[in-house]
Amino acid sequence: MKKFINNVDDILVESLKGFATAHKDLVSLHLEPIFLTRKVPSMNKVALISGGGSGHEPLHTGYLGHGMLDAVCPGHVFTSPTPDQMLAAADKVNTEKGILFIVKNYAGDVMNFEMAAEMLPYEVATVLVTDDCAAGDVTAGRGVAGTIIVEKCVGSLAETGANLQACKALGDKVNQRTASMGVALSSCTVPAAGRPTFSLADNEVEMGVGIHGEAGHSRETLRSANEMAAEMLEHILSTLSPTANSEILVLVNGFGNTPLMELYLIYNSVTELLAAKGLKIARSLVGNYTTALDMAGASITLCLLDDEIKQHWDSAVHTPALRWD
Amino acid sequence: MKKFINNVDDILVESLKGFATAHKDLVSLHLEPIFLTRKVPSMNKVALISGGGSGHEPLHTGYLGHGMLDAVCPGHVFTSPTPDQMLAAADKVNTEKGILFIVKNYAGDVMNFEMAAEMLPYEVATVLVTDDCAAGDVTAGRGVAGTIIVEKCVGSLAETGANLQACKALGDKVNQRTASMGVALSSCTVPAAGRPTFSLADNEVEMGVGIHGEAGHSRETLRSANEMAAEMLEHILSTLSPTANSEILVLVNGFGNTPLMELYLIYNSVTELLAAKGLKIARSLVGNYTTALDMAGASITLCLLDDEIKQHWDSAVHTPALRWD
Amino acid sequence: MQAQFIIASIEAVYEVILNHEAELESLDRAIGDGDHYINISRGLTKLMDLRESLQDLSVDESLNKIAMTLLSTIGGASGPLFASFFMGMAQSFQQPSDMTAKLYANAFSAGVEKLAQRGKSSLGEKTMLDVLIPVADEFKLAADKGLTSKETASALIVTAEKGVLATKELLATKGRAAGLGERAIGHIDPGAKSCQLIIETICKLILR
Amino acid sequence: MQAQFIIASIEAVYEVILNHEAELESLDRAIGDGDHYINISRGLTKLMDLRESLQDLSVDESLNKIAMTLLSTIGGASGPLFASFFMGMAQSFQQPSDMTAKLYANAFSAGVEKLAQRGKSSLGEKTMLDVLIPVADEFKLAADKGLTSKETASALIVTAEKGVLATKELLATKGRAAGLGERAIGHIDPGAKSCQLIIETICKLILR
Ligand SMILES: Nc1ncnc2c1ncn2[C@@H]1O[C@H](COP(=O)(O)OP(=O)(O)O)[C@@H](O)[C@H]1O
Ligand SMILES: Nc1ncnc2c1ncn2[C@@H]1O[C@H](COP(=O)(O)OP(=O)(O)O)[C@@H](O)[C@H]1O
Ligand SMILES: [Mg+2]
Ligand SMILES: [Mg+2]
Ligand SMILES: [Mg+2]
Ligand SMILES: [Mg+2]
Repeated sequence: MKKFINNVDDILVESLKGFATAHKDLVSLHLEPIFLTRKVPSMNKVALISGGGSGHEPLHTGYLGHGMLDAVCPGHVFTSPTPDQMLAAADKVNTEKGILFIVKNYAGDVMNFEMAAEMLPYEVATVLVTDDCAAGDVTAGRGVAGTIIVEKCVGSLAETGANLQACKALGDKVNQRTASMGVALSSCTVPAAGRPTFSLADNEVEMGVGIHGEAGHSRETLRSANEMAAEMLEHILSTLSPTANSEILVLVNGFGNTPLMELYLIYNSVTELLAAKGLKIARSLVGNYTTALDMAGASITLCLLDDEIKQHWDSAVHTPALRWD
Repeated sequence: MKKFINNVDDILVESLKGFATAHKDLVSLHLEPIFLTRKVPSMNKVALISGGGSGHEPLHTGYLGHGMLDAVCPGHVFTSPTPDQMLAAADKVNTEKGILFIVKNYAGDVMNFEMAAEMLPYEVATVLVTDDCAAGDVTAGRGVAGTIIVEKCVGSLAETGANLQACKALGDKVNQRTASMGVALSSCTVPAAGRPTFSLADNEVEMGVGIHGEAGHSRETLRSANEMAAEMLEHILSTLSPTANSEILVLVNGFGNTPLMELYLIYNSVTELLAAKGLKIARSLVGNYTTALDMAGASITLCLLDDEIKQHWDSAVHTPALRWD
Repeated sequence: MQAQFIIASIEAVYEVILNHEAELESLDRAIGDGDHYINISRGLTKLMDLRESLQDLSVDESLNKIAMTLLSTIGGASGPLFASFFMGMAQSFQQPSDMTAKLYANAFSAGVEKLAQRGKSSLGEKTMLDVLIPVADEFKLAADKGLTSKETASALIVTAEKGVLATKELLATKGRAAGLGERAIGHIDPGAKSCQLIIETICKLILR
Repeated sequence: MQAQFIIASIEAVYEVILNHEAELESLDRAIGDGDHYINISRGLTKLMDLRESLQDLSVDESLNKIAMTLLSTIGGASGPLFASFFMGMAQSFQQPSDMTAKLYANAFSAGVEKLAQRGKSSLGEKTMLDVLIPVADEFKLAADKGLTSKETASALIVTAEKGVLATKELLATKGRAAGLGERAIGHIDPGAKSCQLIIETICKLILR
């Protein structure tokens, strides 16, 4: 294993310190337990807290700031954070408007956030992100790259002072209208494990891979970008069933070791494939937004927009990894 | 070789089409010959044209737009573009203020831009970026990640209506005050070649590597992030000779296959090492800004700021890959 | 259950888990994400640091402290599950009664129930419960039958082993392996394996 | 130099370069960036498409067209260098004079000079010039001595071969290999190799 590390046990804290220093205008890092908050706490809005295993950067720390998250609890690499982190984060960012957890659907994340919610003296609701449609069922899916669409839209709504129920409702709606599928061309290597999580033959891909290198839909032969994109879109579209005049947000997300050149090439495939089906891409995002350490591969996410979602996607955001106005 | 491609010969055009569609609010793609321009041409300013081999994305296409470049000529992967591209781009973006080429110091780029400059009927000046100090000499160095600091600052000045000489002078000054050094943990694979450019043993790194996987300063044993950062900083600082009260811009740049987690960890090392030397980091940028396809590794760039450079670094920029206001 | 036994158990389990690093890791790499060994060893390392402070606690205080420690150090799925187990046990011990075999068996069952509740899972889903539920049942049966603690320990070792082997042929419907469908078949569940190892280790302490 | 000879040369060179893909690529992978074969084969493929349009051109027009085509298709360092070579040759042929051996030798030298100017480079820098300069010199010498075209061709093949081998022991001071220092020693320069192949191929056409 070749990585930039000093000591496997210190990776998380050293990396977070670097992150917090690089973005000291936007975020604050708290230790023991570990969590991060916006530099300037927000008043009188639902506090959005997310988190999960590390190794998916910029998810979630990169989305702290105006228009997105209020606090983030990073776990060890690919391991969900623990309730004490969520309790401490909640204490720091709670306002009288309550707390919304945004949780990716993994047993570990779900249970840890659940225990924190049970232990907290505040009003807490949870949006569970389940966009990975590799298993064919949008409510049981794992939470993958679609998470940032949920975080962006709910973040925007929360900024308007909307109440907890409204924020949860929007999060659930965005999640319901979002589906993703990924494919890995290589494994990632978890630093503490020191070797690749799985192995693929020279001509194999893992179709439907999860963002921790979990096996997905099937082992397949490497095919052209167009063919692989078509297969992923088929799963996604059959999950979402868009109508002819649906407006779509497309996110082509890299897992880490796939060059931007290839991500844009995939996006080009997607534009052609969707155009051939008469579907309209209204918004897009291409890049490394939800990674899996150094895995080669990419995912495609579609979100069926409506006016509300579009408005919240477009609204101003100012975070380390996503910024527009 | 595992990549998202349809046909090796079509990678560049398909990828550029995807890029141009994803950023259609900001850029326009022109074919035969290939070049890209800002969506909305600027009037009455020095036109900044850059370009180089592809495979370094987001360099240069990602820096097209207000506050940075006016046109970009992308070559084949790792191969400099050709004069006909530069001539066509210049025809499109030329105003009465003349044209500034920003060229990374590689024989191929230098000669192709030189021939274009000789052939053009407009006033043309060139800033040669030579920030790679792996060979120990800042004027003879290759152009690497420091290029974006040059493009950002000159882009900002050009936006004010400054003349060609002033833009060239600022570019030369920024280049003189900028030094970089990189280290590779793995090779990249050029799609047309189909296999890794070089190979490293499990415990080896290429210190001083170029952004095409060219060999650099020396083959070394993999050491801790702190030690490797210290070695790189030593070369950089001995090239730049900052004084005690120098304000510094630090860019930690990933080559492609190094996770953001590790880049922030390196940045953390840099902050500690510079603090120990009493040097002040006034600005920073951490991420994949000048890549080498799927190479694992990173570079550190320092730029000695002065008031002028700081002002131009801070000014508003609105491009696909760099955006602030 | 005295403090000394709890501490001895922590030490013995710590050692056994460390000795099974490669096996646990490769089980979780096959049908999970490869971190199960790291997760539980992180928890156990923390428990080792805690040993002294457990000396003077009552059993339920000790179990609660263990629960909260595991909860805040393990993370992942197994953290809240193991924590819930110890919380369940601790609750059961709070209702004061004699320290009989039945009490222990009931406490174990209470722990398993709490864990199953947290995991929203039950027997046959290719999880740790495929070890824990049969062991809990066997434990109660042994107490009902009035077996000695050594007889009980021997029986539980066998049951745990059967349980872990049974996971091999199951489809997974909970946890990370749930996404794998048929491809999970033929692999032992890592959490079941670590539970079996823990149970075996503690039973062996009793057999000594 | 008639159009037929130019076209035959393009065809022969195209074939030889294609046959040396692995060698040229690995030379450039060793001390460059591995694309030298791709670069020149891209240029040659375009010249192959162009053959018909060269039929009716004068020699200098043909060479200029070749130069501009290579310039806009090769890219990299070798694109402008090869283009400059052909521009230099074309210029030399523009001054009308008899088609003598001297004229060819002078034109070749003019090409090499233009290339050297463009590259700001000279003999001994581990580049294509380590083949081209000795060949140019030998060519002029042969013309001065009044050798036949076959004698000249034979001599140039030998000189080109010596030139390419000489690059092996040189330090590089131009191009990508310049960054390598001592580590470039022991490797043949890819550009020198492709020039040697091209010269050999065209000389063999003359020897046929
Ligand atoms: N819902 C659940 N109910 C019971 N056990 C579960 C459940 N989900 C996961 N597990 C257990 O947790 C184990 C995985 O633990 P671990 O690897 O530490 O966490 P993670 O899956 O988050 O990486 C599985 O092998 C399984 O035994
Ligand atoms: N300044 C120069 N003068 C002469 N020849 C040069 C110069 N720079 C590079 N070369 C030649 O170009 C060859 C490399 O060509 P190529 O691989 O096509 O371009 P690049 O180096 O841009 O990838 C080198 O082997 C060398 O012979
Ligand atoms: Mg895990
Ligand atoms: Mg090249
Ligand atoms: Mg696991
Ligand atoms: Mg080359």
